[in-house]
Amino acid sequence: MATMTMIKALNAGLRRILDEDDKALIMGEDVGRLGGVFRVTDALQKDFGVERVIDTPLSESGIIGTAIGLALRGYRPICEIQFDGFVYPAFDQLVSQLAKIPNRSGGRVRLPVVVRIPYGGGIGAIEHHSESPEAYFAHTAGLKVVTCSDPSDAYWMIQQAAASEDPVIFFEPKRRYHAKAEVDMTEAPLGLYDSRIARTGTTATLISYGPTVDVALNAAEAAAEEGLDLEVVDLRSLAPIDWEPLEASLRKTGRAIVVHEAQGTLGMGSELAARLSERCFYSLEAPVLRVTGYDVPYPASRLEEDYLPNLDRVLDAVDRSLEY
Amino acid sequence: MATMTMIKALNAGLRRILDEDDKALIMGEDVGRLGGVFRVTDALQKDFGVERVIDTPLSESGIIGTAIGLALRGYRPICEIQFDGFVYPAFDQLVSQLAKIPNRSGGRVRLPVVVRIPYGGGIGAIEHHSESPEAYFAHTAGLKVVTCSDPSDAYWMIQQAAASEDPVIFFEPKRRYHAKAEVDMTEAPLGLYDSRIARTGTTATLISYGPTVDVALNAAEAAAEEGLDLEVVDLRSLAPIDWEPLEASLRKTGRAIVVHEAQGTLGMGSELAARLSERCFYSLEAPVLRVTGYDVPYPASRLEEDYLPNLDRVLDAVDRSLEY
Amino acid sequence: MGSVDRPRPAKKTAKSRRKSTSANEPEFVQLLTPEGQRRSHPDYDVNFTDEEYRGLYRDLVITRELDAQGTALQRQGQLGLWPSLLGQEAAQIGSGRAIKPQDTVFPAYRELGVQWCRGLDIISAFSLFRGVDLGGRDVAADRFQMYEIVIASQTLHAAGYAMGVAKDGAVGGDDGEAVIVYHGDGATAEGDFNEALIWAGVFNAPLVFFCQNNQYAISEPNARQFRVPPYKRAGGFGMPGTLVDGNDVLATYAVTEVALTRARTGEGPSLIEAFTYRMQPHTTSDDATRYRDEAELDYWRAKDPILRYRTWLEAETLADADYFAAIDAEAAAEVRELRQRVMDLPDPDVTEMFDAVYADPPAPLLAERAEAVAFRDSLDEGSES
Amino acid sequence: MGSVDRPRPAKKTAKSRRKSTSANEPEFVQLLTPEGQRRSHPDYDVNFTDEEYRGLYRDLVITRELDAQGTALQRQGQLGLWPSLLGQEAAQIGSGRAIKPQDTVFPAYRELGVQWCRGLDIISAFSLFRGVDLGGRDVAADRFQMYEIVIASQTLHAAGYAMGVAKDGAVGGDDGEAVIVYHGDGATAEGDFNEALIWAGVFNAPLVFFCQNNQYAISEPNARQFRVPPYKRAGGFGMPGTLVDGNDVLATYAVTEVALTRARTGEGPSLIEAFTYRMQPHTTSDDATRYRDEAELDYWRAKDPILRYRTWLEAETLADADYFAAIDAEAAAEVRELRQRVMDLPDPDVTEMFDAVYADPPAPLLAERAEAVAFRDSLDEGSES
Ligand SMILES: Cc1ncc(C[n+]2csc(CCOP(=O)(O)OP(=O)(O)O)c2C)c(N)n1
Ligand SMILES: Cc1ncc(C[n+]2csc(CCOP(=O)(O)OP(=O)(O)O)c2C)c(N)n1
Ligand SMILES: [Mg+2]
Ligand SMILES: [Mg+2]
Repeated sequence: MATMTMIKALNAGLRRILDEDDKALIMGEDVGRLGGVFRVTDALQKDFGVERVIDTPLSESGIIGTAIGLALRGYRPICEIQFDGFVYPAFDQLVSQLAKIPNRSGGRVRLPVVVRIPYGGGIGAIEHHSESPEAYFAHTAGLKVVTCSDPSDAYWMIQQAAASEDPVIFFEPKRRYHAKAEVDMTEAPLGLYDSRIARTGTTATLISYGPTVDVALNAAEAAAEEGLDLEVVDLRSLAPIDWEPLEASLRKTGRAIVVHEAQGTLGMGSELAARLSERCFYSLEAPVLRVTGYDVPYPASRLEEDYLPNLDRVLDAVDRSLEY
Repeated sequence: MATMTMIKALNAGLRRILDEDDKALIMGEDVGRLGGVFRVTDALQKDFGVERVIDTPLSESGIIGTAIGLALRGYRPICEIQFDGFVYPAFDQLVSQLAKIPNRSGGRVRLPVVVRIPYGGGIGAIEHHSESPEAYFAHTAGLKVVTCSDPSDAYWMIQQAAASEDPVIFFEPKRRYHAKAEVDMTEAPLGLYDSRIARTGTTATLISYGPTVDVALNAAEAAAEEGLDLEVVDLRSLAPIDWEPLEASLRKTGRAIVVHEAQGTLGMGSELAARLSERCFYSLEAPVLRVTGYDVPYPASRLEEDYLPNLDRVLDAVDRSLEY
Repeated sequence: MGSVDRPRPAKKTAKSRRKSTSANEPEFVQLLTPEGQRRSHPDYDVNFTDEEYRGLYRDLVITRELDAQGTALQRQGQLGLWPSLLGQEAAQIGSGRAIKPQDTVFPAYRELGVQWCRGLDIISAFSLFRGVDLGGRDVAADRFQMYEIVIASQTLHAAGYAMGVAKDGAVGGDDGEAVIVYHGDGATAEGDFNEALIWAGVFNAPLVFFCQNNQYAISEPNARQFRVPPYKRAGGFGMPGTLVDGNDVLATYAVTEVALTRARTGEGPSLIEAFTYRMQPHTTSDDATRYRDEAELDYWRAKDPILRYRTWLEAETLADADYFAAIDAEAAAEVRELRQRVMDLPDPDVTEMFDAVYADPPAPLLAERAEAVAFRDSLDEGSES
Repeated sequence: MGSVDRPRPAKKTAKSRRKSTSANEPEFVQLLTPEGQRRSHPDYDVNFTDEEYRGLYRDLVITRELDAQGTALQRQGQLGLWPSLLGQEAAQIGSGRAIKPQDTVFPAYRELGVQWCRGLDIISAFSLFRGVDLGGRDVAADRFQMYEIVIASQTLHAAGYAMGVAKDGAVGGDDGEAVIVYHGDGATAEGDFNEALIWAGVFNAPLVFFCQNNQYAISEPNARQFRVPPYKRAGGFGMPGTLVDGNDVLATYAVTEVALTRARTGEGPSLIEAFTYRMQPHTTSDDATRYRDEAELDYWRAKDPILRYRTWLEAETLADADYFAAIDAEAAAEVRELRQRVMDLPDPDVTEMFDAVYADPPAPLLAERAEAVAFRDSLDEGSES
């Protein structure tokens, strides 16, 4: 067991990937000498050289497009997109190429490419640095989409993503980058696509992922003081979604509240609510509620506290759910 | 009243826009001499000149990016993206710029840009020519997203979209391009963001838009023979969604089935199901069901009939709904 | 709007506004005139055996016939679409024959001739445009990637692949590997193409950009895509750019050979612009009469790549009437076989849309697959009963 | 990896691999050496009144001080971030002063000096980086667009805007309108930038691309963004490209003036590469010690744009100690006022995140707004009780 931040955990995970697989590459803007703007790739270029840890041109479509070419050549690139808001220039290469080439090939080609994206708000950043674009990718057939909420998952999931033969979009909640926790470095606790019951409870189920798992856990703790026993599920995988444990939780509690930062309309919460409402129709005592970012562009940083789901908004939704 | 195809209706609508507003421009690949690959802009360059109907470089990011610049200069560009699958290179300009600049400006800048996108499958096309990317845009705050299902809506909605001060993504169901119907050219029957009850009924509500409204209507007709009285709602506007009539319909029928071509996961159906399940919780006799494309890349054309929602799949869902 | 100089000696277009670029336009590299005369060039030459000279003719003719069959099959409803290469045979065969077995090709969607030169089964082009699959093949073994529909996106894949070749240490000698990517004139306006130039330049990738400038992107002429021709862009990205007569199979061979050698020996990327003409509409769906006239077609008919090559072969007595007849017969046989194979292509099973998406398909997708199969089966039952 | 030639006479980097490009690198345009000596240039000169010469000094100094205050305010927690222009003052003031009132500017995010030259209130830069708004201003009246964070995307907006200027018939004489877009060296690797070159070329847009090559894109040096410098790329897109000493306020003025005149008279687009150096880290969040050393900073300190200009003013006795003192005092006053205004900037109300998204806000959004307001109010009540 070691205690570390998510950044250190990711760095350790990447180091292990580079160590164990000669074909693994890291590429992105400023990932080399600078170690990435968040230092996730700190010292990796020094230790593995410029051929394995590649400072790329300022060209996101190029990063994904050449990563595809490198994968066609047998490499296993792990790309960094510097911030969530800068993934869009690469969108075509992501959705028309990375997601579709394996299928286009009839399964003869596999593209084991990982795309790391620091995402989400809460760090007081300027425009384009606090986006939550996960739904765009979860809607895209051919991609897998995962996100970690703590250092242990960060350490293990990045390695599992790198081992995947399918392309994986790997979302890192940047406002959790510096939070420390214990990491058991001997064995992965879960599979890459498994959800995790972060807290068991019986009154209602909070479903979240990435940056807001912590918000949900805090809300559950606050609710406990009021005698409410909330279950918290950390999705971890957004595509595919690990439906069975979710359905089981809902059948137990009869109530669910989804919490995420992204815009509500067509955010992950809509798929969760739609499917769970279908699958657990007779078990639901209240509709699946959503506590999400509003349907506006991410606001100026001095407004982000009003934008982001917080403990009060979650508890308010729990109350509303219980009123049914 | 005039009877015409959707292509002619769009052409007539665009012609009227160019006639009535000097600042309106048409721009896109092959929209000039060729009249667009679908002839929607047929003869417009001849009649309005190369300064108003602009054949652009093969550069989608450029089309949207320069349209933004032209709008900043006071023009009102109507851009054509040649096929659904070619909108992705423009994604950054669409979601980070077109959608966000007005808000960034504090409301001081408006970008009255229309982006026309022929979309959907069913025409036996090759890869990238049958996509249904509407959910990407409906998830993007700052955009409005609409789609027509018949010539009358095509004629009027394109004009309403061009009159909007907000950017509008205008989806045209290409497999309905050649279907003829009557168009009342004197007055718009509905507002741009209004849904339309395409058929009234009491047993269950079919919700659809664009290319599959016709599928839903056919299914309703077939069901009628079995004594089922289905209501069909044509959404018309995907962002914003016209919730009230939908909720009213569900309160009446207690059952809803959403039909669309796009992938199911995080498709429009998920938002519809999520929100309607929440708003009509006590009225629903069955969960909101979805009949959609599968969660795979759009397949080779010889498989598209298996991929697309069809009458049988819709009726099957109606049966399932009624079994609750 | 500016017009772009076309390297036509006869019918030069109005003076362009390119004041900034050098006043003396280099002529394109040409080793065989439209009249079938050999010309020499200070930097480029070819040295084939008689057999090889004849072989080029065979490639040109068979490619043309196979392509014509694509058009015919589409008209007969056997294909959904066909993008003809008619007129571009020399560009494809010349470059295609310069490619060595160890090299890797990234095509666009019109590269039937290049595929033929690689000695590959060309049926994949037809299964793609018939709509029975998406064009998948064993690209690793073929060293010829899948056809790419999204304009210019393959140029970045090629740049990445070529970076990988360099990383593998597979460049540096005559047996080094090179990569060649095919794209159109229209493609040069896309961001991806320009980013590919950047990456290839910065990483000194062993990559040849082969631009078939057939003068149109669907209906749009060159002047809508650039102000100066693509080969000139190369210099600004740090690589040589060469303009070649794309209807001259010898010249396209010669320049491609030099560029590939440069790549394989570690000297880095380069760009070739093969100036040619698309004699057919963009695809079978296109109506080219809307944007170009018979006079222009006539002008280009006179520059036909096969005619001039045959004239020269005859003049040099490298081939005789018997040889030509034999090639025609061989082409006819190829075409017959192709026709049959295309019509015999089985329709795909519904499961095929699910089975290749992921190496590790998730449970919800397997459930959808089961649903689709059950649904198909229920319809089959329905139709049987 | 290839290194890109830096136009440094003293310390030229290792021979690059740019065999394909002309062997004689043009020197950059320089009218004032780092030592403060005037030089003449065959094509470029300036002709200012004494007052105007002094004015440039005032601009340089005040811009530097306002910028330094940005850094200071960030350190004091008053701003979230600050991207300093230290070292780039001459590039911005020289070009900024060449812009006429009728022209329109598209900045990136570091163009405080250009904004200053336009006579605009620079508070919007500070409200943006304080996070109280997203940088909105009355851009139509200002003819200075909003700061743009997404690298290179503004180059396409500028191209479109300039197309509109041409469409309006607002070019063609000395009173014509021109457009200038600012971007960095890193931006030249983005697809959007290259597409903007295409569009500006094809549509002969009255546009000047002004590249401040400060030699870094965050940590990455020029060699990671291109194989040959940006000004050389211009030719391949059909426009002139000029390399200028970006630390020389007179030279940047002169070349920008020529390029803008070209644009406003209808001769079309051009590109200027101002070779300069970013003396501070990329932003206050950056740690530049990770990727560059003191020796490099020292080398560039000796090329300081203000120092050389002051030396020359003194030598020409265009300004004396009193003048310099007066400017320092004025700068100090500007800074004091700025500090106060920044700290007085009110925090936005929750409604501001909803009210500007649409001209015609849809009902569901108004409902969300009401919810957010009610929620805020309930918290206020809670905290009051
Ligand atoms: C990104 C993208 N945009 C638009 C299209 C539609 N389209 C298909 S081919 C074509 C023209 C291509 O021209 P060029 O690159 O010159 O190649 P050619 O067809 O002439 O060989 C266009 C616009 C596409 N396939 N991809
Ligand atoms: C599309 C995009 N990708 C990445 C970033 C992150 N980023 C911000 S500034 C910067 C470097 C820009 O370098 P350059 O263009 O040279 O401008 P400079 O900051 O040096 O003035 C990067 C990578 C961004 N803002 N936009
Ligand atoms: Mg072409
Ligand atoms: Mg820079």
